[in-house]
Amino acid sequence: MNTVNTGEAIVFWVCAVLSVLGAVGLITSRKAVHSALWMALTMINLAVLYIANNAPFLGMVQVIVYTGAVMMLFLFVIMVVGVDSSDSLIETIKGQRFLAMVLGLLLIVIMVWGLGSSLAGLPAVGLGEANRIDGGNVQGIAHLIFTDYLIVFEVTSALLITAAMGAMVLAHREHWQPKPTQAQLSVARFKSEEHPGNRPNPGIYARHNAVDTPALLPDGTPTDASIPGALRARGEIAPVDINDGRAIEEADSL
Amino acid sequence: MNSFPWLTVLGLVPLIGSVVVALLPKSMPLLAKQLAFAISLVVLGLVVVMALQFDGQSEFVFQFQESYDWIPAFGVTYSLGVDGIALVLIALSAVLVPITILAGWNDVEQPQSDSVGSVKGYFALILLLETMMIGVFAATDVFLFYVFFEAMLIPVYFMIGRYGGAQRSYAAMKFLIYSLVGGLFMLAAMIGLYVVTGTFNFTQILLGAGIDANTQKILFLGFFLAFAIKAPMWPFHTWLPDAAAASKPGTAVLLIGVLDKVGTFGMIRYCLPIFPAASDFYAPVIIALAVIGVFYGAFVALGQNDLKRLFAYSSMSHFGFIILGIFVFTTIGISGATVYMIAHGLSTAALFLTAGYLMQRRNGSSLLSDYSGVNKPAPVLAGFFLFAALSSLALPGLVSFVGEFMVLLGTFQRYMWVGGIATLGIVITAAYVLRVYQKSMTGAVGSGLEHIKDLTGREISALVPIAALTIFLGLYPAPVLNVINPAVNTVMVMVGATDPAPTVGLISTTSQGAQQ
Amino acid sequence: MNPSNYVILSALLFGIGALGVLVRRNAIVVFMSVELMLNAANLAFVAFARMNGNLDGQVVAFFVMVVAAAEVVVGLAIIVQIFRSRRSASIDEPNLLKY
Amino acid sequence: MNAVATVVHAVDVTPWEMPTLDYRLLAPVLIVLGAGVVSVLFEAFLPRGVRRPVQLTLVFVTLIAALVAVINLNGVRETAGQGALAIDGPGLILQGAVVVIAILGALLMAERGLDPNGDAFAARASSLPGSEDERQFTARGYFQTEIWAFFLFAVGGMMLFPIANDLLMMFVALEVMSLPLYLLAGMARRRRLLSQEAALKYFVLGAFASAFFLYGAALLYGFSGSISFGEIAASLGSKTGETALILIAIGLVVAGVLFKIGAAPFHQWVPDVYQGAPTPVTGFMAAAVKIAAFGALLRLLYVALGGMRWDWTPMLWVISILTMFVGAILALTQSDIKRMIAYSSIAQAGFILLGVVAVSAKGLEGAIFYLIAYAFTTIGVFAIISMVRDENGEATHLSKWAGLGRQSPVIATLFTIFMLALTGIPLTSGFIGKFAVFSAAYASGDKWLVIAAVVASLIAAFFYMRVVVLMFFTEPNEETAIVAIPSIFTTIALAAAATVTVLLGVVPQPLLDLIANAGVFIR
Amino acid sequence: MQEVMPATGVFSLLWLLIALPLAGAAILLFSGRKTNKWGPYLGVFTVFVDAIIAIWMLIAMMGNSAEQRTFSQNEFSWMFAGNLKVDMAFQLDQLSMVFVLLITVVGTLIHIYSLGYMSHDPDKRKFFGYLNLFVAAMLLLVLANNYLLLYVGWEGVGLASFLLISFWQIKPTAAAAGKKAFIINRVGDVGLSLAIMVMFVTFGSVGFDEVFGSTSQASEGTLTAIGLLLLLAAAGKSAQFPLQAWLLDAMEGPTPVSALIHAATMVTAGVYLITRSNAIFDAAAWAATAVVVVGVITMFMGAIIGSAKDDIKKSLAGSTMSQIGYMVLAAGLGPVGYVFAIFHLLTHGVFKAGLFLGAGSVMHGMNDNVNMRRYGALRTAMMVTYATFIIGTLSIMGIPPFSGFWSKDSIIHAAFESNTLVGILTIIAAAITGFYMTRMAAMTFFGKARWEDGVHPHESPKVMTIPLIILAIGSTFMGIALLFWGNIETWLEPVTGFEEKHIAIPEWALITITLILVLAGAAYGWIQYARREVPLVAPRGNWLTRAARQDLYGDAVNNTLVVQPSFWLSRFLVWFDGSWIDGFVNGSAAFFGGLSARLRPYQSGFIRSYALSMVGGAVLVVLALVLVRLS
Repeated sequence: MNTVNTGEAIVFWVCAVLSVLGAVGLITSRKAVHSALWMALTMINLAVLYIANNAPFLGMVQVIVYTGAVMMLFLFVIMVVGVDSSDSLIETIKGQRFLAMVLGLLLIVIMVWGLGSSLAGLPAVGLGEANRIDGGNVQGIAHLIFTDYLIVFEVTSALLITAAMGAMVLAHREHWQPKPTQAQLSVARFKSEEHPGNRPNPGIYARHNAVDTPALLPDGTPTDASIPGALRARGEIAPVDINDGRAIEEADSL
Repeated sequence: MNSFPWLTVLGLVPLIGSVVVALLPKSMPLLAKQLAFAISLVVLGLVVVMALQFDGQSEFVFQFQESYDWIPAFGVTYSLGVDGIALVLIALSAVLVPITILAGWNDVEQPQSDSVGSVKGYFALILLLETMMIGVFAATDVFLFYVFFEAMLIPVYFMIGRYGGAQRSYAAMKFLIYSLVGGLFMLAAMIGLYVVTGTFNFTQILLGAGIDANTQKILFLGFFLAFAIKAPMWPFHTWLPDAAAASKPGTAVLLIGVLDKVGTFGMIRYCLPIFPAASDFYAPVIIALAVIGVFYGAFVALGQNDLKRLFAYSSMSHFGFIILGIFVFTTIGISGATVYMIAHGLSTAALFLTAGYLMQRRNGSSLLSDYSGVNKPAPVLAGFFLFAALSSLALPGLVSFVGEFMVLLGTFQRYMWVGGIATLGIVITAAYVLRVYQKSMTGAVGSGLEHIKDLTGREISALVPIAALTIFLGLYPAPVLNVINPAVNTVMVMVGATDPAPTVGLISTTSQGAQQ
Repeated sequence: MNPSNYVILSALLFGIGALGVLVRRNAIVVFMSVELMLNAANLAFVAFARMNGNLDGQVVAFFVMVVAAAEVVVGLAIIVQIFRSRRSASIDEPNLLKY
Repeated sequence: MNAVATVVHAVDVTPWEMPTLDYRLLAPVLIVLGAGVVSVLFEAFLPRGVRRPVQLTLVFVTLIAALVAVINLNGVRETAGQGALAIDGPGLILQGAVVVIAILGALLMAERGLDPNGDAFAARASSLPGSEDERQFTARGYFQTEIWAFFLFAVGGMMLFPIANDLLMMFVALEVMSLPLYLLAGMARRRRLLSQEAALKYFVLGAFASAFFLYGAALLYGFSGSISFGEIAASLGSKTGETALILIAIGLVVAGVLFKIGAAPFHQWVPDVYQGAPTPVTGFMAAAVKIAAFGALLRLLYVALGGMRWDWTPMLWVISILTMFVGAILALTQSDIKRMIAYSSIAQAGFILLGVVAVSAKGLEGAIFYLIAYAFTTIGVFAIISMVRDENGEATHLSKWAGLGRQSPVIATLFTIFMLALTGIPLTSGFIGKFAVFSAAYASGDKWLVIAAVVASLIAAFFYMRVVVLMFFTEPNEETAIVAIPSIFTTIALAAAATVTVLLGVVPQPLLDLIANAGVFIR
Repeated sequence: MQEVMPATGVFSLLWLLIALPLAGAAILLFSGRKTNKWGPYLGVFTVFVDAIIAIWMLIAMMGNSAEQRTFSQNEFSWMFAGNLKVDMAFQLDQLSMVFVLLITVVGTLIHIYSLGYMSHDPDKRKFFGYLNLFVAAMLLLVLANNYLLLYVGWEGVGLASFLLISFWQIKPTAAAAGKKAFIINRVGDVGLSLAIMVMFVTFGSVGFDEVFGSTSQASEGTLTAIGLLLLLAAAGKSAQFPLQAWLLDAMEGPTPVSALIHAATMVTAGVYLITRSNAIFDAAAWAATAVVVVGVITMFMGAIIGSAKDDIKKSLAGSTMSQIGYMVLAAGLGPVGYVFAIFHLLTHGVFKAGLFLGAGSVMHGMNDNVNMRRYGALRTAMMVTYATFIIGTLSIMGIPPFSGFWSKDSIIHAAFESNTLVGILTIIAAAITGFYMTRMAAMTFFGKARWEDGVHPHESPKVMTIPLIILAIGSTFMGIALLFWGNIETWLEPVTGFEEKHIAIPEWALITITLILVLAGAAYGWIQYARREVPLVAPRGNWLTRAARQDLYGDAVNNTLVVQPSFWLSRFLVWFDGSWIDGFVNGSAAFFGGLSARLRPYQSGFIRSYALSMVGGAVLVVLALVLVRLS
């Protein structure tokens, strides 16, 4: 198993191209969610490559843990943050992109050149023997984990505990008072001074349907109630010409 | 030898005193002063008792030796001991501290003083500084010396920065950074010395195999730079005028009178014996710089309008003489340089203290143009001022003359032309010193000065010991020469230099005999 | 072909990942780029395990996945926290600490 | 080792040899990590009101127990955990130092007498800054007691980092150390936006650096066929060829660790994170992470890569000089004291690197001494920074320190002592530390590096002394902050830091002896 | 060779000679106002006791044989290091003896005179303190047994001179004059210092005995160097060309000071120095010639200045310069002249003191006005002053039998003996002396009264006139006494050597020619200033007169060549120090500060740019490793 047969070569080239494609897609997509999907592509291809490299266990773990769990977590967070938000690809930091390209490519060139030039000399022993000893790849890995790497294994638990608790501390919103029930909320709503019903949607009867354009009440007067509070606070309310409404009516009547 | 740890006790007394003074409540400034003064007198007494036991004829170079391991990992010992040169410099410190305290009795509370520190703080710092000064002169371990050399900066830094004049922060910072420049390069050189010799103990370094000439040349520079900045030698001097101008007179006295001597002391104690080959190699350059310093300082002093700056530049000129005397490698030169150190300490003290008295009487102004005709309302002040000026210009009969003449003679002995040129410096010295006296003390009484008070008893009593010592040692310098000459001879042997013999050898046999 | 090509591929992925960190502004994408770099390292470990004929590389890769998972959790928690207080996932936005 | 052994005698599936675990050797780390788990359980099951005292008790008991366990190992020189950990003299000293610093750090973190609202941490880290939630939590006196679990895990990671004897252990220890710190950095009670920003920066850049470390580790593994330091060293000695591979590997691995010590050009996170993180965390982090990371760097370079010293010393010269100067020069113009100290810590890292590049027993000793001296001083510095406050919390702007010497002479004097130590003035620990590393570097022939360090110290002196100028040479004004009276916690920490700073300057020999007796790293 | 005797008997009081006035000075200067009342008398007393001891010593000395008149007293080792060994040791020999007498006796008289002259001065006590200090220093100067100790006295008298010139320091001119005197003297001191250094380097000692004992072994070049340096020193102290400029300004001091210091004693120290160093000058012909040249030049300069000044004291000062020129040139003549230099020094000391005190007496009566154009016809108003002044005038003119005649004639004679040209010049100068002294006497005592309003000339009190009378007696008879009765040549010969030469011109002819020329000068002066009306405002005069009024541009030369360049240099260096040296220092601080400010923006706060620099760092690290391996 120290050489690469043709079948593996074909697999390698296909998966290598796809994984690089995925990687490039990851860093060039405007939308984070697309990046995540490209990432998933790369990971699945890496899983295939692991299996091709006599690491079936890792290949599976890659698919299950990484592609399955971790990427889901990513996607989940992307959803939280806003699935639609897309990244402007225009660089704002002066010189960042140019230098990033120069240094990034330099790093790639050095590594690819350096590794390419020196790897040829390394022996390729193959894992046939190693996988056989304990009766299989999974057993072999298990053997190592529970003997040589036992300490690491144990210590990793600290890491996981930290992670779990960290996520909780940062993301879990505790409440300082019991959450109000539906009924309480409903009562509160009607007790408040505010209009209990839906607020007018933006753009209703208005000239534009942009959120900053006040809705027009049936009588044709604009109402700020349709404008999101943040915009109101910032005073970003589009000016409305009262006549606009009439103009629309006129237009409609045509 | 005497087993009593004289030097440790000598250092501890002011240290403890400093702590005690610092811990006094702020509301008792008078007690702080009295206590500080008493402690400094105790130290002076101890020094006198110790000096009387010093054996000028002893075959031991260092006396009152103490040595304990301190940091064996670095070969560092706590070793103290004094030779004649160190002894007189310790004595100088011990004399000047009580004088400074007495003279600066009310300096901190001056209404025109914009210092931010407390009264007790100032006197505690002075005592702390005294510990450091004694330590730096008494250390016979290079590392220990360095420790005191650097630690000394801190009290002075605070004395300038907390109690100084308008420019005090700038001056304190400049002083500190300048000193650190030298100190850190010295640290590097000291490390090199340690790597080469494997020890820090001064005697062991000398006893060990010599350092090869090329290494010497590098290490020497580190040490010398530190000492040249401290001394200060041209062109490393610009911290001094600022520091002096921003300091209280007492601070300036201790700074220039004693502290800067550490530089020249270090040259004699460390540069010459440890790096003889390098000293020889660099001597021409150093001598050139020293001579430049003599004239440069004098001429700049001639053009100064600020009294304290003027005295600072004059000190720089004097330090030029001292360094000159050291690096001509003649017994007379080095002895002279040592005497000059004492003399300069006294004359600087006299100058700064009288100038300080003067300035107090006019809202702290240090501008020469603000003064004229002081002799009329305050003849005693003017008289002491004149005395200080004469001491500064090395009037024969005063101790500064002994030092200056010996330095010049020692120089002339080795380098006739250098000696000749340097001698011209005495004219310029006279010119700037008398210019100050003439402008400030004579002529019509300046406005605002008509009703100034003459010196009080306290002020006079601070000056009288200086004047008495100046005259006494000028006429009878034997007490000093007796103790320093053996040390100087040792240095000469270590440098491997011999005095040039007279060209006409008639008298030389008897003189040789006298030298032994 | 030689197994070392896997390593070359990993180097390429590593570099692309690094580049991604440098050019992308969405914190999540940046973080994914870091994950890509870790994956590249894993690939290298796996390939080297094969070349060296021992399973240590694979074990390391396994542990890296565990660590990466923990890191992802913490990282995303921090990103979410930042997002909540700033309503933005841009990595350039938190820029109060500078100079 | 084991892998090879199995290859030899097992053709058929054989039962595993059970790993032997010497619990005595593992005790210090296990105690701390175990306590971390217990701490989590406390969080889960104890009522809110008693959590803080219980956690504090747990933390201090644990740390003292860990310290005892470390001392108990005095003189041990062997590997543990199937070679994953190296329990040797330097490792134990560094562990001990981490524990002691952790005690001081815990004291600072436990302080709640300074801020009228509580400790330095957000009442609820998840509440939005400026929200009603936050106000309510604060008003109700909530404490985020989870910090103690994080803290213990971080300490455990720090204790593992310098004794990790293979690349995987080192990587995992790095993460165990870092993840809790990322979290702690983002949990400040005041200026929460800054704190969260610090956490994000620390985290993203830390992960980025970990990736570099990991990739370099992969290459090292590829080269030597093992991740154990001993075998890497052996293969570096025996194998030739593959130069580019090994050089890139060294470069990436070292870059990863240099990030943690804050060496230029991997330093830029330092000022931002130090400034943004809660001050007790900054103090703990600045002191302990430096010890741990330098320990790891030293072990990595001396044990695994010692055979390549002629390759990597020139690189470290460059890094060291760059670090010293970048730190010192940039600190000159800082106006925020935390930020200034952060830059100073960069410069200090440069000085410690001098001991590293010496590649000698003296260098090792010097670096360790410096680390310990520096750690105590730094803890002291941050203790004082946390005490100087105005109505908005800590008054970190330097202008608010003007005239502090008049208002609180004792605190100002202590701070001055720390500044003098950082400057390297004799009779403080900093001087002995500088002397130790400089002389080691000089003895190894790096004269010019020493000269460069001297120049950098000089520049550094300028900004350290500027604080003294501000405190003592200027009159207080209405801007001047006040020094809050701390509880016993901070007082103990501050007193210990000051005492050690002076003591190590005056009688450094015991510690020097201890370090010298510890010998060198086990191979 | 002289035998050095231990100082026993009265000579054991040698130290007391110096200590007594020194103690007086110390008491007077340090005791404060308490001694105001009796202080001046103490000052007089110490000098008076000194004078008595000196006379006693003279008598004792005369009892010894000529070879046994050198007494030495070693007090203690003063300066010693290496092969330097200088003792605090005194030596009294014949040369010193005459000086001690001159100093103490004339000193006593002037002290007594000062009691009257300074009676109304508030700082009288200080004045006597300074005078005592001066006497002590001057005695130290002449009693030292080595050059270094002599140097102490040398500067000591300079100090006293400085203090006394600027005694009325409230006047800026007085203060400036004092400073000027000190600084110019310092230039001379450089000469003395260097001379001592050369001696030490050459002979290994600075003692008189050792140096003079080994001159024969030193090269002539060395000796010439020493001689020229000593000459520089002498020129400074004795106001010889080119360091003459201070003496005229020194007249700002009170008149007794001018009499004692700037006429009788201190200014003649240069002559003492040269005479004392005869062994060196004898072996260094070039140096001796230079001495003569300097003497001649100054002799004429002084005479010319003296002829043009209207200020009575300045005119007398010019005359002093001129007369010291005589002495210096005589000393430069070698063994033929040393004795006469000292002889003239002694007579001059007496008559010039008398003249100055007389001038002081006149000023005392004229409300301190010194302008002779405002005098006239004072002979009736102040008879004693008039008479003594005229005696002094005749003496200085060299009219027989007054003492000046004998000493001056001896010098003229000696000059002819060694060089005819010098001889002729001395006679011409004698003629000019005749002119200016007559002019002075005529303007002061003869002609019409040109007094200012409110001036009522009157004779001075007894305390002032008695010293005048004593000095006048001295001026009259001292020459004869010293020459014929005291036998000054043989007296001094053991110290200075003496040789008599014979010249072509017979002595009587020389005397006659000299007298005729002197009288011609006197006659011209009489006609000009006694017969004709003296204008109240000086006429413009010819170029020489104008130059002489400007002290022959001595100050101008000094200012142009030395003072102004120094001033410019000083200003340049102040600028240089601030802008360049300090500029460099502050500049480097600013450099790092600026660098810091410029680097700060790179800490941009953006995570991505930090990451960028980390990538850069990684690349740097890897490249550094590769480069090291490649190199």
